[in-house]
Amino acid sequence: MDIFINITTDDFDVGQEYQKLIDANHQDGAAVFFVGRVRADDSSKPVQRLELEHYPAMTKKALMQIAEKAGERWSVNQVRIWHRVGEIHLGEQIVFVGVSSRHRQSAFESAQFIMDYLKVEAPFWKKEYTADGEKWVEQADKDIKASQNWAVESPE
Amino acid sequence: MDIFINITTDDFDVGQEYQKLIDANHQDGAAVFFVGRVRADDSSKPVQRLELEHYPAMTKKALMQIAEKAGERWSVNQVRIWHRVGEIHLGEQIVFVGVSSRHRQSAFESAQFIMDYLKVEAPFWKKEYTADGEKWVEQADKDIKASQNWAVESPE
Amino acid sequence: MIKILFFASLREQLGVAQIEFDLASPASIDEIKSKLIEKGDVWKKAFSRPLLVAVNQEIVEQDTLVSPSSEIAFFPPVTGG
Amino acid sequence: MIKILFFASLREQLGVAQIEFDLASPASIDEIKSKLIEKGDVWKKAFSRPLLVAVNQEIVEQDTLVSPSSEIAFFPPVTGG
Repeated sequence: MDIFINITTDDFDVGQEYQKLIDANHQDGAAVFFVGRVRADDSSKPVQRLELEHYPAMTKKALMQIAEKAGERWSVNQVRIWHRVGEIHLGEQIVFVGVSSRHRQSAFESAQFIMDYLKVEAPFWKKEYTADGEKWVEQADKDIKASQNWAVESPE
Repeated sequence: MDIFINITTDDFDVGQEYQKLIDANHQDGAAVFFVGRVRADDSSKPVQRLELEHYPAMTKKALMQIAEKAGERWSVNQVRIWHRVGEIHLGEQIVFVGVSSRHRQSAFESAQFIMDYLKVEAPFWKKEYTADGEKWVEQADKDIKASQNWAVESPE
Repeated sequence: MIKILFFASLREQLGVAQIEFDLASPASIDEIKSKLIEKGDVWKKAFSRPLLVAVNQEIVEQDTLVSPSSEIAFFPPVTGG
Repeated sequence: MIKILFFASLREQLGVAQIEFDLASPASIDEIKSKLIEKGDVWKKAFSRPLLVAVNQEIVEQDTLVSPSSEIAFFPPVTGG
């Protein structure tokens, strides 16, 4: 399994990331990608931007372990993870997770698995800025549950 | 929910499809796409190309119904489906399914749901060409099971 | 008059993509199949395996009633994606 | 000497990103926490809420033993992605 991980302030190009995932790769019939972006919430004071902090010495290591766990559970051939840090504005991209695999079920499940664990194990923290000021984002209970669900489900 | 469906002999550009999914769309934090390609199998006579036949009067209608079923079950805002027909060579793209939604679970699940139903309800048929000749592809049992699983699982 | 379409391996087996068919009153898919099978051994063999059927571009069950002027299509399990 | 790092809202609460700390023999995370809490009310309050802890960049349980020369990090539940 090839794993590529990039943590950077730079934005990423989804088309290019996809191309790198499939280039010179004829054994894989399925590619699944996730892109997370800064979204406006429903409030009257929507999020204008985020400030994304991380733990530089740990971040890549944590993501690598998550990708490797996915690789032990599903036959995934390629994983690409790109996570931005620093200042990110409304509508901008935050995270890209792309996987390629022989078959679609393993591609879907491993991509979702990586995102679910990234949400609870990768050392990133978001601070939201609205017209009212700044606020650290709280971890959502459903994110904890999502990762726990993988522990009880049987593997492929 | 916006649904875009294109059935064509033309290839698609994943970067462009993604861009159309997210353009002027600030309420969605999550986008998930699937791309299926012609893959080489393990045999000594790998697939060289496919010929994809479909039922033109029905295809778009069937895909539209699948996308609408996904929209009833999950809060999905945008669905883009692109399926090629005609001659498609090893490594080339066959199908694109992209969805965007507020949250990642609904994006992942609805994209997988659409692919699982496309596999058993959309009127496409693949003929494989290898060095040994041509052969119609048989529907896989696991594809039937994958779509049946959605019937028993509780919705979001 | 109903139009009956055949796709993929079924079309190749029968050597025909489309036929027309006189139908005075509504008939079930099973009745229409029986009439097709009378056309000869090739037809009998082709219809002995599992096939899907669509009426006016919607997949239906075998006991569905079809009214004259419908478009019917028979085809093998689908393999797109 | 162990290095202790603080991130995000915890770092802001404490007003410090990193401290160093003398540790003669291995101690548990809980023991290290107790020592930190002695630094004052701000510290006591900051450590009263659920925090994650990593030793040498791996998330560990609270009863893990930490050897001198480790890098420890305390931080609130993560919110990336």
